[in-house]
Amino acid sequence: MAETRSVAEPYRDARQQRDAAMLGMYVFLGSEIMLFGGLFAVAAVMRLLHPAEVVEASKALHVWIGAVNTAVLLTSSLFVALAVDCAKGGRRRGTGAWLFSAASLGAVFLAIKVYEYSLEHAEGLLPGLGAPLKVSTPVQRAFMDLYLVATGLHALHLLIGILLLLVIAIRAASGRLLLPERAIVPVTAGLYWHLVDVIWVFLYPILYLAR
Amino acid sequence: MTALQERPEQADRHDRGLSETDTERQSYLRAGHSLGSWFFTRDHKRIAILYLFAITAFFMIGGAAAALMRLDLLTSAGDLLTNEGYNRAFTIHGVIMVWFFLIPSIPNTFGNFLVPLMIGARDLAFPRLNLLSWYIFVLAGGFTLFVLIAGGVDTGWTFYTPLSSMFSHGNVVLAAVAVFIAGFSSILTGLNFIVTVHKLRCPGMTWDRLPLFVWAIYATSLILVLATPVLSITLVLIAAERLFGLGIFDPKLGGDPLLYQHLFWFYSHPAVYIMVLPALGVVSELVAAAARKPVFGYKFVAGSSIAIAVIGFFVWGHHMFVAGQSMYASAVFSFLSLAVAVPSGIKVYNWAATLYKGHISLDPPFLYGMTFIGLFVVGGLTGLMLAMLAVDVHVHDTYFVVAHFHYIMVGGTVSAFFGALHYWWPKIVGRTYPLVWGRLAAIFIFLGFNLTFFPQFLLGYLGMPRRYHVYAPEFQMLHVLSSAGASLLGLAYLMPLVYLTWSMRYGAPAGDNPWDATGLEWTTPSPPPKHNFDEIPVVDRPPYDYEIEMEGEDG
Amino acid sequence: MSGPLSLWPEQASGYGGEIDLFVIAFTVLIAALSAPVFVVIVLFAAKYRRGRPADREHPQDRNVWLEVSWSIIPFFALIGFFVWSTDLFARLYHPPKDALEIDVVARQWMWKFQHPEGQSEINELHVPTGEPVKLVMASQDVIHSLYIPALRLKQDVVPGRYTVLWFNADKPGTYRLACAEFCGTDHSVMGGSFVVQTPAEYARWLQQSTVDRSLAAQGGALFRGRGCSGCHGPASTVKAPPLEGLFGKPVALEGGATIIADEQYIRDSILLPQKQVAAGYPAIMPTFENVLSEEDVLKIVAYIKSLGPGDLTQ
Amino acid sequence: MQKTVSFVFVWFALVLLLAATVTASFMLKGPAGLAVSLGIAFGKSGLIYWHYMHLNEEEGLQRIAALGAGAWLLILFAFVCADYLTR
Repeated sequence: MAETRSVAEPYRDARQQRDAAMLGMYVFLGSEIMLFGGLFAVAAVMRLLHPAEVVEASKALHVWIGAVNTAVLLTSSLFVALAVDCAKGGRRRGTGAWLFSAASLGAVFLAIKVYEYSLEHAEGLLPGLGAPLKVSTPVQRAFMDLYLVATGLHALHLLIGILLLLVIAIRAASGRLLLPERAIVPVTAGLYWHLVDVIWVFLYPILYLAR
Repeated sequence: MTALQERPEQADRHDRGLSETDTERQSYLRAGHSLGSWFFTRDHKRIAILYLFAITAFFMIGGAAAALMRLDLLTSAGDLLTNEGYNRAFTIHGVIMVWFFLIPSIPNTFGNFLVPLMIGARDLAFPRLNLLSWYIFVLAGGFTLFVLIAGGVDTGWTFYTPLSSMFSHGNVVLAAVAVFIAGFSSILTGLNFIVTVHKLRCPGMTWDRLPLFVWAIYATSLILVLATPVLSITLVLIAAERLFGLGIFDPKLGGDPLLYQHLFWFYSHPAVYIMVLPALGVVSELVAAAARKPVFGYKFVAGSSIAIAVIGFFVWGHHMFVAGQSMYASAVFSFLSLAVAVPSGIKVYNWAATLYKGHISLDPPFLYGMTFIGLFVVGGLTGLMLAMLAVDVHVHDTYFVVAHFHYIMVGGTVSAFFGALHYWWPKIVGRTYPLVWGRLAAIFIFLGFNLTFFPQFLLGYLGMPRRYHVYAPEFQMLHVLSSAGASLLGLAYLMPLVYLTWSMRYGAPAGDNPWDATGLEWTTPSPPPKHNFDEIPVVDRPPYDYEIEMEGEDG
Repeated sequence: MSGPLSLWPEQASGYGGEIDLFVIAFTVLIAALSAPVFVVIVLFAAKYRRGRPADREHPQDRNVWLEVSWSIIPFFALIGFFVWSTDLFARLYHPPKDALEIDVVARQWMWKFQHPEGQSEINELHVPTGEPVKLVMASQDVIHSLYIPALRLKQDVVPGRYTVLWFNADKPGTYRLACAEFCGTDHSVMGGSFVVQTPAEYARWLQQSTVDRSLAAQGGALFRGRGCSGCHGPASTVKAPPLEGLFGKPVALEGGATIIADEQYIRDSILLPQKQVAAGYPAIMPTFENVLSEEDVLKIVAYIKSLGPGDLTQ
Repeated sequence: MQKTVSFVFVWFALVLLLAATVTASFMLKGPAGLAVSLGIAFGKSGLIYWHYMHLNEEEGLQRIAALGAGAWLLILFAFVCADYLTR
């Protein structure tokens, strides 16, 4: 992203370059969908094999914390969308400010998530940390394993997204990122952010709302 | 007659190897001599060379592991290695050959080198991503070598749970990390090719003028992007189980080991097509160039690549017929596996038809192409036999399966890799190699291969399970035969290494188009300049547009 | 088992013969499909070699009908074989009701076989000719696979569930059995012999083998010793489902579903008791996961299978 | 400005759908509950894809690339579930 020229080596014109970047990002996000898809398949099989126990296990999660976190992420997506709109219009300060707000909301999400983990840890629900577990059945244990892997992987993606947005926010605000010529940079980063949001939109009902 | 067969002038002969041609001076090979100019290059051709070095090294390591196994299998008591040692040998053989040789072999070397040249582009869509992909690959390879040094891993390349997650004593986590990282390289490479083929074709290069090799690489890339992430997440789950005890497949927690197999084969069956589709693309090029004719039924051959890529995603369950999957699922997977035979069959029959009324040259690329076709047909048809449920119950997990997939992977993909190497070598280095040696190597590979792997079909049907190094004495003769073949095969694989290296310095300059072939890559100088084309070409002709020659014209 | 070289495996069942027939027929088919390719390639390569005069007028570069026909015709031939093989395969999933049942427990790195009369053997399986034999298989650790080449049969043995293999051996002799699924260090020596005997010899072998009690009786001892009878017994005050005559009957589950009480159901009820809770009973049964081995569970299953209506109330 | 307004409307719809899915989880159980919660999740991601992820402005190729993987996952789901449901 150090490019300041608007057309780089293999491309003939800016339009071609922009299309390639968009297509590349969509394809990359497709691979991310497949990555989480494996986890969703695990969740589906778990529910098929042990429907009643999965529902019981899901009831032990904090529905309302999850709901608040969903709202936080949805709002951050709105901010990113607004930032991208600013970037396309060449409004540097607006771009930086919205991106920064979105990244902050991402951090809020992570903070809430950590708080939620600590609650679950105290309740003896969170495996993998050596503390004695108070899960009632083996399947609940397996469900919590899946919960930890899925939300952990999502949190990792979000963390990457936060760093990405912060870097772009600073570069945009300081003018090192030429706008609107290089608006493609916030646009593609925004696509990534929205996808992380979409994944949470599915994780939330599958993990928290199994009834 | 092709330029290759024209011997250079006598004066040239004394001189060659010492003098550098003008073309060479302006080529990508001479565009910078420092190490940095190679290791920080963004030129797709140089990255292809970097890959070529890396995978050659891995091919040799994987081959050494195979040699060790074949040596051990000479006696039925397995005198050379311990049980554990043998398990580690075949695991490292599998892991290295699958992820560090076969999957990147043709796409990352020839795909990288040729796709931009063939579609009239100056580079891939994301040159930096391309270089990053190589570094990720090398990092993953480093991890693998570290696993090797640290004592190896003993689960087989399939990492089946709960053996890998709860019982193995090997470095499963490290190996999983290595493959996980290699997966990123695969995904980024696939993504790069997809975008390049969509967005960087030169004017006039419509989809129905695309070389069949590019079609094949495109289909491969779709699989790379769609299948690899599923493997990645599956490996994450295994590592999580070993590191933190997060037992998602643990039967004691109500998990199902078969779920692991479903996820693993959802990747690994399409991965077979990652390995073989580029080879099919190469052979289409070789056959057309050797026959000097358009490939018979271009549209069918191009479409069959896509069909194989798509249908390849619907058949993974045929690895699980005796694993305890539902009988109905098995029947459906068996049927769909037969469906893959249709596009594969189309290709083979169409290649045969391409030769009809051609002007066939028996140069090394063609011989490798024929080696491919012969061995691929045997591998494919025995694959159909394996898709038959009742037969699979008997031969599943035996040497029959081992023989079958080596006919496809080694007989097929590796032969095509060597075919590609012999066909495009003059383009890559700008020099020609001795054709006689090329032909000899091809013949030795064909013979050595069959001697190695045909006896394994018999072994398998006799009931010799795979991954055994202590076996019943009645299998010994066939094993000795197989090991003898493997020695021949190993030597045959070393031959090209010698004469191709020799040719880089002493070979005659190749000229732009030594095979007199069509395709944009042959319109550039050999070796091509850094930016491929001074002016982006414009295509106004169908692919493989060989002019009709009159008989005896070149006699 | 003879000499250092053999080219065709021994055959110990009629089913094995049918597989061989199928394989030979299929080999003929693939020869028919591939021979033209090989012949044509060699022929063309010779006839149309570059520089050789030949008739090269009007070369075609496409012919849709030809291409469609060589895609479709082999496919139809294959469908015939598919039906044939799937029919053979489906038989494996329908063991006869009156089959002799032998329990199999696999672990790293041995096979244990338990006959219904209580005889057990390691890495050796004796069966009679002329009688269908059904193996109910469990794994104590990783995935194994019981492979008997002379029967042309194998089946993976998966931890956490029972898999079944059945056959009807008809030729007395000693054959190999092996583990076909890679299972760790000593995988390649996890094998043994499969001994097919005439019914008379088999009966004699059963008698010679030392045994104190039948499998079901051993299961009954466990049933009492591990405290199962405390709740499931007639004198119990705890409300637990009765087990007499349970096997093979439909069970109504909490949540409305119904399940047939087969071996797998009984196993799951012992090891994963919350998975399927019988309707009308509190879900209070503890898991016996760490108390009972797969062998023990199979014995208890045999015991519960042996319980007729009213057996426990006596 | 036009866009800003539509973005905020989409956000409002997303939050409403979130409220709907939480409410539904208290009222519906079993397959019906699952169907509704997944349906709402698809609705929400549809809104995000269409408006926030620019699919309303992109050409067919990009739309296929963006949604293709989701469709591809159905293969995995269909066949894996088919196995478990017919065992």
